[in-house]
Amino acid sequence: MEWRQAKWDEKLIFEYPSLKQSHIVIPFDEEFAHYKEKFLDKVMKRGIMRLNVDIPNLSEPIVVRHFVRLSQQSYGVDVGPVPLGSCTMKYNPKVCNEALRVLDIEEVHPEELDEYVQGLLEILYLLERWLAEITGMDKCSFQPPAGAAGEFAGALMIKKFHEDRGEHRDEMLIPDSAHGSNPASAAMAGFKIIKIPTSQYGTLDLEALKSVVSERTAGLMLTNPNTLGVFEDKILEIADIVHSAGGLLYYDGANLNGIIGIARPGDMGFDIVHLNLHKTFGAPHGGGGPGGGVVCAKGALVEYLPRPLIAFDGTKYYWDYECRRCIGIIRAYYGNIPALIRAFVYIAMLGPEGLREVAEVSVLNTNYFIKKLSKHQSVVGLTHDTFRPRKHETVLSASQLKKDTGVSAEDVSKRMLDYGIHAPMMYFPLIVDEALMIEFTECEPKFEIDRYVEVLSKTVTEAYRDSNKLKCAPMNTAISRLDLVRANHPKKLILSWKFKNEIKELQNELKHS
Amino acid sequence: MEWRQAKWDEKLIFEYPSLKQSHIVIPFDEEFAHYKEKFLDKVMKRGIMRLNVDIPNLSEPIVVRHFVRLSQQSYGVDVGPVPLGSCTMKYNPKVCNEALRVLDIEEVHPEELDEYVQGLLEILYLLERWLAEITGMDKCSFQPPAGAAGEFAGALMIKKFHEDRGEHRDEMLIPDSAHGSNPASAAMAGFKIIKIPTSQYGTLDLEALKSVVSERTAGLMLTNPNTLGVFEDKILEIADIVHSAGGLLYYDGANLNGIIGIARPGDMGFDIVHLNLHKTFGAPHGGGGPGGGVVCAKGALVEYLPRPLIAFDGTKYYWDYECRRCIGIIRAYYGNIPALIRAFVYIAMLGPEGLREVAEVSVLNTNYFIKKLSKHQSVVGLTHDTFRPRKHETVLSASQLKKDTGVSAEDVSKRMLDYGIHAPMMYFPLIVDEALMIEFTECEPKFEIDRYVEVLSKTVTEAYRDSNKLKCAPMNTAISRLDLVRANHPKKLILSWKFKNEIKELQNELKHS
Amino acid sequence: MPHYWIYNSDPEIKRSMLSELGINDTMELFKDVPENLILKKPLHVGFGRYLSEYEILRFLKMQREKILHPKIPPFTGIEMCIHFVPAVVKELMLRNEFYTAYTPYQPEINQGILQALFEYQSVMAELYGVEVVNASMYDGSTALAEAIRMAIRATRRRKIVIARSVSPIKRRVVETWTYGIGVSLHYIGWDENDGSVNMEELSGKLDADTAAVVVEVPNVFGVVEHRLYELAQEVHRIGGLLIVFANPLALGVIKPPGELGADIVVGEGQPLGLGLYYGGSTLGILGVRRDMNLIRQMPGKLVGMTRSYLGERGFALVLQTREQHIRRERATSNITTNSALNAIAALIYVTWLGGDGIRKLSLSIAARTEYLREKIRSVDRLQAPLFTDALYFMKIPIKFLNKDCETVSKELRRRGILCCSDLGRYDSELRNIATICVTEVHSKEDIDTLVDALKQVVM
Amino acid sequence: MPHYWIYNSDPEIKRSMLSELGINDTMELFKDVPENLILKKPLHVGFGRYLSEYEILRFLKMQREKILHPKIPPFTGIEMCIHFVPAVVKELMLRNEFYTAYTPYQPEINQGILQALFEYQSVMAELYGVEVVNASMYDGSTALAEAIRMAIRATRRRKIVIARSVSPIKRRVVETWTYGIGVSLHYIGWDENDGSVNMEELSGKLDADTAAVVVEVPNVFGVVEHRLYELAQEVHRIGGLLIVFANPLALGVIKPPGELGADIVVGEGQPLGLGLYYGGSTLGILGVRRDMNLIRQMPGKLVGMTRSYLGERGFALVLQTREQHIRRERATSNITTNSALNAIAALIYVTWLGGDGIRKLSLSIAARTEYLREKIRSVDRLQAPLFTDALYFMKIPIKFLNKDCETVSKELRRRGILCCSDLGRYDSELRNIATICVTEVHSKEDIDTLVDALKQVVM
Ligand SMILES: Cc1ncc(COP(=O)(O)O)c(C=O)c1O
Ligand SMILES: Cc1ncc(COP(=O)(O)O)c(C=O)c1O
Repeated sequence: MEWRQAKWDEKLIFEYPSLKQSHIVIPFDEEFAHYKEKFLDKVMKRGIMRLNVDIPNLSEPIVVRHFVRLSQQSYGVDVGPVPLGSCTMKYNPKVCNEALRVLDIEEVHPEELDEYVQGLLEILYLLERWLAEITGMDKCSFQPPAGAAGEFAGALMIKKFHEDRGEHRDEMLIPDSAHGSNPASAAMAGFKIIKIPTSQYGTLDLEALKSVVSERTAGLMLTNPNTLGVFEDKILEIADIVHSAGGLLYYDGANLNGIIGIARPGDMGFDIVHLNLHKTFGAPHGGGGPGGGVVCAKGALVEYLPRPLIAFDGTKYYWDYECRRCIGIIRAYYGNIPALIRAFVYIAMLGPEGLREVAEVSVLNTNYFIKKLSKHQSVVGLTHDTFRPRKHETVLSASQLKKDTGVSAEDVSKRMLDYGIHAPMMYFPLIVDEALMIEFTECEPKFEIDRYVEVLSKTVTEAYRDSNKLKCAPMNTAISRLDLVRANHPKKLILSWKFKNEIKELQNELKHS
Repeated sequence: MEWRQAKWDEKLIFEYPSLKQSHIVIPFDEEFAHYKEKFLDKVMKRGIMRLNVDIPNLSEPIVVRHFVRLSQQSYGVDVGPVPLGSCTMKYNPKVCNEALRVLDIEEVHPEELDEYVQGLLEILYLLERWLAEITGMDKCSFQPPAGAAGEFAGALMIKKFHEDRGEHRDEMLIPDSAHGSNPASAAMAGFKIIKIPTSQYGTLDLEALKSVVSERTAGLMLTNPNTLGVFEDKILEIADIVHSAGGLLYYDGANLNGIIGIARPGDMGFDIVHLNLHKTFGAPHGGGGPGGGVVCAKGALVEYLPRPLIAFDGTKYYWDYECRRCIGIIRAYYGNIPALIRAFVYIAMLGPEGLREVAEVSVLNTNYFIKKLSKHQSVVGLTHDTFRPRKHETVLSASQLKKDTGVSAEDVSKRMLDYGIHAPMMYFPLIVDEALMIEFTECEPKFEIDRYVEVLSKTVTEAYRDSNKLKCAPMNTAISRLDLVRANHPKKLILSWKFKNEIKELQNELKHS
Repeated sequence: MPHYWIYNSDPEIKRSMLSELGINDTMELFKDVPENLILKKPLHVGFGRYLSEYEILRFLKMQREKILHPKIPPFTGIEMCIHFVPAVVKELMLRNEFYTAYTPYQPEINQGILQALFEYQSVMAELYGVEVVNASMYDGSTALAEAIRMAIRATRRRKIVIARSVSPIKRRVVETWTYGIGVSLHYIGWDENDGSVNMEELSGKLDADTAAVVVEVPNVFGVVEHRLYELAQEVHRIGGLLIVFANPLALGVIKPPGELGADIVVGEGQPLGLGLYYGGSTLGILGVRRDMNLIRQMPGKLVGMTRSYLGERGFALVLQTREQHIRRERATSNITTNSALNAIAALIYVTWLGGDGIRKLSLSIAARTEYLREKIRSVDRLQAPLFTDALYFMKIPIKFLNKDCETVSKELRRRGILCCSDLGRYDSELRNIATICVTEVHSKEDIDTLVDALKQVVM
Repeated sequence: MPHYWIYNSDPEIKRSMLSELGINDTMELFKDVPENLILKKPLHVGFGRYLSEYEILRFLKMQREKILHPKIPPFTGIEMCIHFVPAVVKELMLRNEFYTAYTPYQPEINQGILQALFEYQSVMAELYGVEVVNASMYDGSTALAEAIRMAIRATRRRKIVIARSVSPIKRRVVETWTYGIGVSLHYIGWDENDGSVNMEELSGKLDADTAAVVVEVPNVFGVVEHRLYELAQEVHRIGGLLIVFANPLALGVIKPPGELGADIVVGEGQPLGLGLYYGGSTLGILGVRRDMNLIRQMPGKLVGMTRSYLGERGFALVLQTREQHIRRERATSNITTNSALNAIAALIYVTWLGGDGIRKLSLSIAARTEYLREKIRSVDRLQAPLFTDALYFMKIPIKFLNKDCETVSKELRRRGILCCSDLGRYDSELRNIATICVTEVHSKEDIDTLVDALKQVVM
């Protein structure tokens, strides 16, 4: 029996028959009826009155169905495993949703005075202490709305730190295996990016590092375990090299799941750390966001953290806006509060033992998978030092498969979808040819990993037998393989309902195909 | 492009690989560790210790996925139209879910003292007043957990009423078109059921009624509009006939949607009324229940209502347990509170105008559908007086179709499922051959009714062209047509996981098919 | 007036539909309703106009302010005690496909609900030690009433022997449900030492007309009936049936009634992941051992496993000929709407716990009961616990010697503690007896707080 | 120690997995971590042990008691005002398939999210009067910062002219985001009569190095900039771009910026169905007119409509070569995680309202603003409203003449009213100026209560 995703030939909302009017009920509306004319007069006089908003008027039941149907054509961790490497798609505990409901802060305004939200501030204060402890940092700021924003904040902190000392350091060192947001963030802060190659062992090439550090080195951005899932075992030497040259160490916390509770970036020599609450701490990804970021710092760098910081004077919790050297604010108000509450609950539920279990099991899962897969087939496998254990994730290469059969990492991924299993992350990190990056997190049970091995192996076998099947995949998803060339073609690009002609053209094509 | 329901070859929970232990965390458990032994000693001594509960131990993420996948293979009003006649499957407003959250009564104990739940009692009091007003009754009891329980309560009230007057009345009159729960309820209260035929006009046969009323008549149970969707226009005469004979009139409120806000059972002469909050008042059906029932009474019958009744003494709301003639309690505590809150919110949101709109549009929808359908095809259509407007629902007969093609009402229904549309209620009421009973409620938009007409008409056409297609339907649902004969076969019956041998046998069959 | 829930209430849409019908006004569709029945004035309901969501929610928030929760979790509980409901249950119950569905009369499009109900039937069968449990009844009390009616049909006898230690609320429900059909209810007392059924009294009541004996485990006093096996033997000897009402959470640590000889098992599912909600809605559990005669007499829906014609495994409602929509006045019950969604909730909860988790939870509650039992002895002026030799689960019964129970509970409530409803309210023979209920939500500190308050109040 | 979220933490499962690996202890998988880095003591986090769900929720309920809500809905709002969130939005956002999904990099299995994001892009494009809106930014403030960086890239100029009437919080975010990359920010003031941009001052600042002019509608004072058209003309004459930050709810009654000449539109999506949640998370709206140069410079994700190879219509992420995961240091932004779920929430809200509903809602808010404007005049010792000739939407600015703004807001808060954050906190030139925000949640009575309280407090 085959899996099939739900398939609704669901209209766009614009294609639903719209009512002339909306019959929505607006609170207390009649009380102000008299004042509507007054306002309209004024707007009219200024010639800026809007007459029409071209969005359909429907009824509530129709709206509900539309989105329920769309949801059935989507796939998240609550549907099945989503072992996207680098994304730490772990289970989002339901108690965190309930926690948000229980706290009842939907209507709490960010400009509320501190003394009226002590219950909330205490939670944030505890969380801040916990995150500092977990990372081995002195202080954390909740400002960054996500990981990349944490990186940007960190890059600015590094920049300002050097400037304040009158040093001109404009080079940021970044491994070639790094996530794209690292160079992008550093570039946004005005740094020149110096790429450091990865050694055959899957770790930073120390000689290369030594050869580029200089008095222009502002810092090194690193994630450890790195994006190959390999722990940078020379991290203390690396830190030494960078620090000796006057540079700072930035830790990309996206991969913290591989060592949380076991080792701390602070102890490794990092000066600044960002965390992705939506990865390591179980906050949901929401189909892309919002997540939640945190940026932490040690020693002299604390002064540079974006403000405000949560503080406690022994009797009261409050926001500390004091900013002598800080980089300022990087977004309005305090942070992505719901993600912070979720992280608080997540840590509270697990405690020290649980967090350690998270790292242990996520690493166990990765290595079990690698071993099991290698027993089933040997075409798709590790690159770089195959004897080294991986941590939270692993990267396989389908390049042999591609050579043999013409089947690409993408084809393999698409075919896996047909089994009701989410595909790996494809083509990242860039240093691995035909990369398939897989991260189970601690949450996937053994039997799902076994099944993943089975499906991946079956797919490899199919590639040799009938590569066409993979090229045509997926067939069991709501829709079959999409034409991305057409999607990106500048003349055919359709970015909204306003691209009327292009849509008409597309519909014509569809009719004739 | 065809609709397809999601299809998961989802294991039973018992088929998942179980852990030896459960790692659930129980609150404050260690605090009491010491006392566990004490208890176990005592149980052991009495020889009644349980050693094993054979239910698998899984992890939370697995549990979540299991039920998400099951849900994707189900179909409710939030997925598409469910125009099951007699069920009033209307939209369940989301604000009612939110209302329950906001009220925060999950932990309110039914033995709480009245003075601590005044906020809740006030809501119930208002609701009681509103329902009395809507039905034209004097007083309502929230005791019945559903409609059928309301009928049973009503039947008991009728019984006790007559007994208290020393009258021996043991016959309950019930039309042949009535819902099965009516005779079942009356029988449970010990009544003999006298069936009244339906006239060619689709209404109660008055002559037949006259011919059976007697001094043994306890009452007449009626729904109006009736299950054909026809309004009993002679209702005042009917009431007269029954009352004159010393009988009482019971109103089955399941069909109230057809006249709510337009006419009231109380004004028609009914003495007792039950309401189905999960039909008329937008509470969800939950895949079968729980719903919520209410039973209301007029005049002398009020004394007989099940207790307690909600009351107000001018300053405080309270439960009135006083019971001189009441039939007692028919369930523990007060009622299905969540359904009551939902009904309160439903009525509050709509107010008098909205409730009337409910009836008007639900009736408009029915008649529009009948007209439209008759234009598209003439095989499947009304029985009984076709000139009479229908109210909330209508009953079509596929008997001509069956004669012509061998395709049954069931086949038509199954085929409709293939279009992602829920089938009508089949084979009810019993007085219509090959009945298809359809109720859109006020919530279905015109375009969905049009589509329903289209699909039903297409299905009829298919029946003549290729009846096999209908016999094999459905194909697009999670599973194809089920073998109900096997399902009910006494030797093959499988009612739980404990029917191990029968399950093994079935699995063997499946393997070989 | 058009409303945003009702698409076709839009004037233009209405007009187009009316014109299809060739009429001008919807009211023409009501021309068969006698003129004098048509309401002339708007109903006096709601707030007289359309409310916005915001307004109703703001109103409800005001009402919420007038619902005062006790400071620590309640200790009362004749029919139900407070229990914890995990977030998974609340979230998954609200899957739109589940909660907005009807009874799965079209099985092909509702396999999810059917499989879940089959799983529910299976886990409950396992818990209660029987083979068959139906797809839910309204609540425990009505399930018990139906079980008794079922026993009467199955045995064609008309006498029921009920332990007086069955909760008086349930007993009163049973009285209503057996009113006027010629059934006689006979009550038997309890053993003064251990609070369990008085076996001698029982033996005296059994005869050839006895359809069934009814006991509760733990009973209204929290006492675990520990002689079910003997009881079953006695009842069966005279050809009657044993009906056991059992708390599902007790069944993690004590042998299930089905295993000890019960013919019909009944329970209230509320402890399995359902909130209190001021008493409802809950979940009636009803099961029987595998006996076709009993199965055919069962009320309510049953889901069976079968196959599709194409050879897939599937689930469907079975044995519907027992039910009202087919058998009408000869149906085994009138029940139509049941508690399916709560059954699914209970299933989710049980699956979340796992079999071993249920055992652990049961034991944790039992341990608390032991703790309370020990602790309560320190309170003077109470007979506590009421029975010295009893095995208690979840509840400890106490008897007030110098004070009125109602007064005590009011006084406790004033101190933020909800405890000790007077059982005498439902059965005057039980006056000034109350039970204290402790569950997984109570910490040691909570229990200590209660006991300290009790000490002060009974002084 | 095993935990119920983590199946493989079970000792037996772990053992079997370890044995597959031929090792005895998971820690062997960490042998490459330098010994001295391995933590020797447990972390000092959480409550030192596993908590049950019940315990954490009970803890949070205690914390909730220490969150004191004002008696009537808040009137503050520099960056965000309180708005109503309908139940549909909350319920549908929590569809498991939506909220537990990752960014839809595999479009075939995530058509639902992609279609929803395409619809989001479309409704926002309609609201703002442009053709292209991306699939979301973090929030309004960072979206504005990115819009400015984008204008710099698109024009290759380095001067930005910002109205001082753009909210000071956003201005400070912009300062951070343009730090140290050689961009100069120039501020221009407002017209003392009508609170809109001072056009003369603006003209003086425009030159051939000007990348963009930035204004807000309604601006920090609640004033609707009504000369956008002229402004656009001026900016375009010197080859610069006009960036307009606009409140989406104002766009139901006033012409959208895109129609008046804005090149880049920006907004904060919180008014569209997102709770306040103490400031986050929200939704950054960012769009441009249809110009390939601008589109190629956009940050963030874009969803496009296309077809499958089998001829079905479908949706996918497009123009990804702009993004960090492909373009790395030359990407248009570093943004990765965005606010997709909030975008879907906003879409649901807008669909729920309908285009006409947005108009009605906007007008209802506008009417309240007019009411407040009239009412507030009765308060002495205030300059209220600050600008006599202005067109206000949602906010009325007031200036305290005899009292300190901070003192006033504290005093009001003591009376249960949250109002009047001092704008001077973020820009000292705005000291003792505050705005009062009124939205669809405020009744006449609420507004009257505020005004009465203000009267008493400023006395
Ligand atoms: C290794 C790595 N670093 C940084 C990021 C960026 O984090 P965010 O998506 O929270 O902005 C990611 C996210 O995918 C990542 O995988
Ligand atoms: C006409 C009619 N009467 C009574 C009932 C029984 O109501 P309930 O299902 O609430 O018990 C129904 C329910 O289907 C019905 O349609």
